[in-house]
Amino acid sequence: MELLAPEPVSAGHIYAVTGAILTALGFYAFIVRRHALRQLLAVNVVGAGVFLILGGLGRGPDAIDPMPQALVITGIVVAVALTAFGAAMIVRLAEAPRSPDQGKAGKPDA
Amino acid sequence: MSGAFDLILCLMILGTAGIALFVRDALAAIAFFIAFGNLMGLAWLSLGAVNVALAEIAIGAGVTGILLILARARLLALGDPVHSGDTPTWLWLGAFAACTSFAVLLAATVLSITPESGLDRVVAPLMPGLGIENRVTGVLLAFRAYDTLLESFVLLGALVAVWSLAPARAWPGRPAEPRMADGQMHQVAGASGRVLLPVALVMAAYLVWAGSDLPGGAFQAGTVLAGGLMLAAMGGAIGLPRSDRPLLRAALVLGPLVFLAIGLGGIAAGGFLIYPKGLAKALIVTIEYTLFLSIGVTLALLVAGPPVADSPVPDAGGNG
Amino acid sequence: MNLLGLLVAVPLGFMVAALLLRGSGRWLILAAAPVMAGLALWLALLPPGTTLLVGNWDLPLGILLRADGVARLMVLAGALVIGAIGLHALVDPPGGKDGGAATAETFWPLLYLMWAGANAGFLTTDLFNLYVTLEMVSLAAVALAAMGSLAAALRYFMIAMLGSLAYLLGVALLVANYNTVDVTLLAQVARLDLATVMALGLMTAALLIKAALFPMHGWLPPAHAAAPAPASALLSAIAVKLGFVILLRLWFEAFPAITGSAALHVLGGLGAAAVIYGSIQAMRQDRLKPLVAYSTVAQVGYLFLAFPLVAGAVEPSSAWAGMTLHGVAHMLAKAAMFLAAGLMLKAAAGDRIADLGGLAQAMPLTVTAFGLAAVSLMGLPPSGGFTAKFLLLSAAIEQGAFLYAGVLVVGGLLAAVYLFRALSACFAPLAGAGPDTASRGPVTGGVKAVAPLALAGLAIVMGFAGTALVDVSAIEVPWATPTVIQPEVAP
Amino acid sequence: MMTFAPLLLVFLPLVAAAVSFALPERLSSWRNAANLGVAFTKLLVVAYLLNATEAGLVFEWRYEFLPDNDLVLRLDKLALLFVTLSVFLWLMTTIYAIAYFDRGPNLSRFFGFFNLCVLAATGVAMSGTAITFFLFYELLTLATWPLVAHKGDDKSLRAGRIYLSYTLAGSVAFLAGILWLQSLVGAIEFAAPPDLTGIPALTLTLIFILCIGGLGVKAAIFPLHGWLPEAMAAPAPVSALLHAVAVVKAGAFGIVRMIYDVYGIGTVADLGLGLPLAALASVTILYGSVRALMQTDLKKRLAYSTVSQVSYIILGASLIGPYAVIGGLVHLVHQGIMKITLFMCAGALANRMGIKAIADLDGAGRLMPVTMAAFSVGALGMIGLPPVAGFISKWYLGIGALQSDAAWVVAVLAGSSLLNAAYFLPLLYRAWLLPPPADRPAIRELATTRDRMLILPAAVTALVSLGAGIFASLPFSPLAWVTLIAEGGYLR
Amino acid sequence: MIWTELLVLALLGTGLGFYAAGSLGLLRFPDTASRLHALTKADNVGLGLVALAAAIHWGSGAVAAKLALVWLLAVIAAGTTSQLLARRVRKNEEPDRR
Repeated sequence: MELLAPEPVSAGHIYAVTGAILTALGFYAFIVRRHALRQLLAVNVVGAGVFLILGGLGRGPDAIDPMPQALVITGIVVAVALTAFGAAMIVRLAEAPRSPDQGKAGKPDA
Repeated sequence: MSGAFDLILCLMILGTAGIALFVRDALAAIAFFIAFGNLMGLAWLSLGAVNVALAEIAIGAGVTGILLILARARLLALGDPVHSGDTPTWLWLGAFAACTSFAVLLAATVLSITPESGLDRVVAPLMPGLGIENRVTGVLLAFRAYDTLLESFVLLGALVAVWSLAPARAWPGRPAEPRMADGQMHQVAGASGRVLLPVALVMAAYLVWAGSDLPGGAFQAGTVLAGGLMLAAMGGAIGLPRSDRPLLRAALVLGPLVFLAIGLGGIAAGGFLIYPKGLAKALIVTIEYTLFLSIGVTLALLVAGPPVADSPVPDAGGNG
Repeated sequence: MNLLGLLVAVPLGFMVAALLLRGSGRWLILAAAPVMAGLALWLALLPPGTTLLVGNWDLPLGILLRADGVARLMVLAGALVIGAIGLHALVDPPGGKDGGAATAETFWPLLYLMWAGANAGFLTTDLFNLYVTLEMVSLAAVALAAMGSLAAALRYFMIAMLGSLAYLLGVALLVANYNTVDVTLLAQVARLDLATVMALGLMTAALLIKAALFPMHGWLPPAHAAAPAPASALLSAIAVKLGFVILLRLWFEAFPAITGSAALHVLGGLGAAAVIYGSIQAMRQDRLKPLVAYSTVAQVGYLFLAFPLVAGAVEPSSAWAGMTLHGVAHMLAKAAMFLAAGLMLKAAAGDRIADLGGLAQAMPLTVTAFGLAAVSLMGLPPSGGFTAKFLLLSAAIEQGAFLYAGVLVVGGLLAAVYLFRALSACFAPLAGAGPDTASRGPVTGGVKAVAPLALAGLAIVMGFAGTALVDVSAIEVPWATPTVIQPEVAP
Repeated sequence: MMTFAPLLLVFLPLVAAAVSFALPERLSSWRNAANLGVAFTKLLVVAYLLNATEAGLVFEWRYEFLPDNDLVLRLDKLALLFVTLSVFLWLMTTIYAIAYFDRGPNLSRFFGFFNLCVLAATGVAMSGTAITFFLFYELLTLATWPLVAHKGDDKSLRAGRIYLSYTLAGSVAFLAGILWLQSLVGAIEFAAPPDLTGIPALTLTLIFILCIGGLGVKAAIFPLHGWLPEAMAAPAPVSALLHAVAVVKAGAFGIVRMIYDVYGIGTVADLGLGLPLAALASVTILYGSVRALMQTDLKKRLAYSTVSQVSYIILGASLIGPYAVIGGLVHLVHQGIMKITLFMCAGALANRMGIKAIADLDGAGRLMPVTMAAFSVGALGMIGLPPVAGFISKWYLGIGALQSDAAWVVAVLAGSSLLNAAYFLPLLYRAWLLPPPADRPAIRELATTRDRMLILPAAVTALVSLGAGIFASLPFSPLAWVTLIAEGGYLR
Repeated sequence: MIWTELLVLALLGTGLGFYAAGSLGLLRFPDTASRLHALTKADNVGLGLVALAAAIHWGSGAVAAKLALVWLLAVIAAGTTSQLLARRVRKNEEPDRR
């Protein structure tokens, strides 16, 4: 693995800044891309950016902090769990818009 | 040179992310998102976080990617073309300005912090007491096992949440079969699924075992298992279970339950989630193995989605 | 040895049991409600200063659970509220109209998940652990909201997820900056720098979304209004409170030196605006559940209106107690009100306020529950809401904050306007003598009214237990127990 | 008994309320028995307390419901005056209400809230701290609302809405005033008036205005009286007990407490607040009378008469002289007894003969002589004719005014009495001297038990108001008791 | 030592060459079938060569075995997916031909 992990001068900063940009990029896409599935994707990019900041800033001169790594793994799992739920909701919504309030507010009761 | 490598990698990450976020076609977006996830994995490797790299590639890119692809396919089948509606120009501009300033501010903030592995010093001396080498596993399953315990329940809860979306008639039922419609394709996929499932199982078991000392762990392994299960299901090598099968329920809760039980057992040893002296490694490995099984099954079912009403399966030979 | 962990572990155990028992898992609440109430009561009576280092791992790394006043009160109120909602859901199952069996079954694991998450969140001092608990609660909350309106739930989901990530970003900055995310440790090392300000800003914004403070409240009314009654009750009683409690930890414990008075007044001003805006929106609703949902927007405002008052006090103050008690009183009263509203709407001809006619005769107990809950929400005595508002108003007047005092007063009046509107509609005769309304017989002694009545009754009884509650709320108030966190002073 | 006597007085109506709520309509006789039993028990308790208090005992119950804010129920002589009044009238009204409603709908609810109102009124009377007072004062508001809206028709619901908007706004002002004062001097105990020295006069004046304004809503001081005539949409027993006694008196009683037990007459005099209040009360007296004169509906006329009469109490309190105080306080009792007589009679007339408008009163005296006799006693008392109790109040007020060098008040009293006569005497004239319209069926006034129960309370209160005037000099008469109170502390 | 290094370098170079050819084919070939043809064959060989290079570089039996497993899995995955893709393509094109 040493092959790919050279001595970085401040590799941590490079990745952390990348993470920062990713986060902002994701937020931006979230705002302008209105389809729910694309928003879900955008949220995942934001998540990746946040994780990268966490990892990048935990990268010391000789080692990477295990604590942020653990936090990121936890974060990734939480993110995938929520993404799965979100995707399922999006599909279900397309199948059958289940919303009693719309039915009753708009027209007289069906 | 290494700096250049990092820089190029970061640019590629940003590039793929940009395409994934802004390209019109949804499928292309998802494809680039998966590429983005794999590059993120490389970034984690480059940072020296092999555990995270595994998790990112397996979960962040793999499972999330499949989730998005499946969701898109189902949306298309339902007549939703997955086009983003037009957003007004002022929104684009306003959001652009806001997000640019946010990016600058955040980058400045990030640069104001010196990267350091501050807690490594704290973790290192505690590791011998656990009897395992992988510090990340140490943090996940000992020092912050509480987080991980709760997280395993989040995963389980997500599946419950997905199930809660099942239509009235579909409960308790099976998720929609991700099976190939074409009979021959079915065979091809099934063949590979049959081959890959045991391989995946072995690999996953190895990942858990290695996770004590080398990179790996329950979550990464669980993903591999989930991948094997999904492939097998796509090929029809295994059927998707009804959501109320007792065995399935048992498999789902096994890991979290064992984790919880060991945590509560710790009360006898002095407090919640305390591992008795000398038993730490054994308990951690127990937790990891059970957790990996449950995570694998949970992830596979998360991807499969909520149960659907039993309708005639779109049959390959139906329109001969 | 102490058993703080049980408050989280036991509901998780019940969640597992509910999943294993499948359809019959609903009966578990019969055991869960008393067990959790007992545990919560035990927590409330613990000697001050009770903490638990999970797994005995020391602080910068480990996670500290702490039974301070806020945690005690919130856990206790949560246990009573969730237990009552659960028992209520036995007689008024959430799967009613078209959710069907899936809803009826999955409601239970989600309830326990939210219970565990809320308890874990109230007890922990670790900001990352709080992230996980926040996700537990949000996940359950969105799923519960989806039982009503999927569209509203999806909106809630997206905004909540973005909020979570903003919070996590804040945590990331803090962990990099201080190498710790424990609130008690941060309190010692906090310094004013870019990272801290940025982190605090991000986390605050995220938590304001979760707590649905105006103008970040947009997701709340549709989601809360559409969900089935037990789900709405859980959402408004529990889900919005966790964000608020985390903000308390951040603003008053970790970074009291950094949150300047201007920032506090921004929060206070938003709170005041929320009170007014939420009330006016509630007044404008034609339908009952949106009215109740907007009332939550208004009531959340009071919690934040208290921020500058708390900071303006020099010692454990009536403002602190008022704020905490307001949270508790709102939990009880709003849960009761949603449960009662659910029953009323099932009996009424339609979901409009005008359709409620005749209910005071048909279901007097339920309408009484609604009325008692309304009394507490309006801040009329004797009730928990009154006690809280009394304390807040005293603090505001003592500090000469007449603007906030005015909002407190006007907010109560506005609440009276919209709540009495709904209540007096129940006293009106049957709207139209249609065949469906005529068939509605009196449902006087329904067991269904027990849970809302009990919760509303608790909200009223709270008004008589003020002293005890104020004492509990003052346990380990950040500035009351400096010895816990400050280094020893040389003699 | 020493500490629990006040609690018992609160607890008893609570029992009656709980029983009333719990029993279904078909067990109405059980409910009636319970209500009457509790009301009678309470009267016995009060009789005991009167004796004990006269002997110098002070009953007090204390509970710290918030830090530094005690819930205090204290039975001093002033409290007992109000308690006795409300307990006695409660018994009368309960009898009356049972007969009045007979078997109407939703009576469980009605009697439940009715008892809660009495609980609140008793609590208001016994409150030993400002916060306790506020607590019961608000409870009174809340418990009255379902009674006002009882019928559930548009008019009642509207009346309920108006009632709430006035009273809730008032209590908020009152609460703000109390809290402001508390933030300056700490918890306010009536038994130990706070030390107000050193507080700027402007602040004190503002607080006074807030508190009196808040209390004035319930006391129906002009221009805060608008809810009272509207609330006449409520059933007659509600109008009788609540509008004659509980609600308006709670406001007036609160004003007395503010002047004498919070600010103290010295401070009120120093701040120069007595005179404006007296002037306002006088305006209300005259305004109410004029408006009463303009009404064609019997209950509305009585309502405006209440507006006018309650301000006598405030007038007496604000004049700050021994006789004026006695006049004001004794009017608290006298007006209650007389006005309840009038309302019960009006209700009986409406109930038996459908008489609501004044024009329909022709010949009512021939058909319902007992009712009209009681009505006449009440009306004459209101005008202030001896020997009915009303005379005593006005007499003392007049003397008090002269004592306080406020001779103009005598003119107000005289003018008001003339107006009272102008709006009451025509009623008596119509009832007694004009023949009934030909189409009115003849009824036998006391035919059934229910009919007798309907008339009995009014007859009793009419006799009591006569007695209170004739035997004013005997011990335990309202006047004697009020004199005791005045001597005990208000005549410094 | 130098010989092994050289060997590794040569294998890597050839492997990359195959990759390049495969990618070029993917971009340039006209239809799906030929693209698949280029991609699967060239990439599988390319991956095999690179894996071999890596195995020689580390010179450990365990590593070599793992790399062989990786290569095998990649070949199975590529084979399966290209099969599936090709069938899907043919199925989609069938109606046109008839």
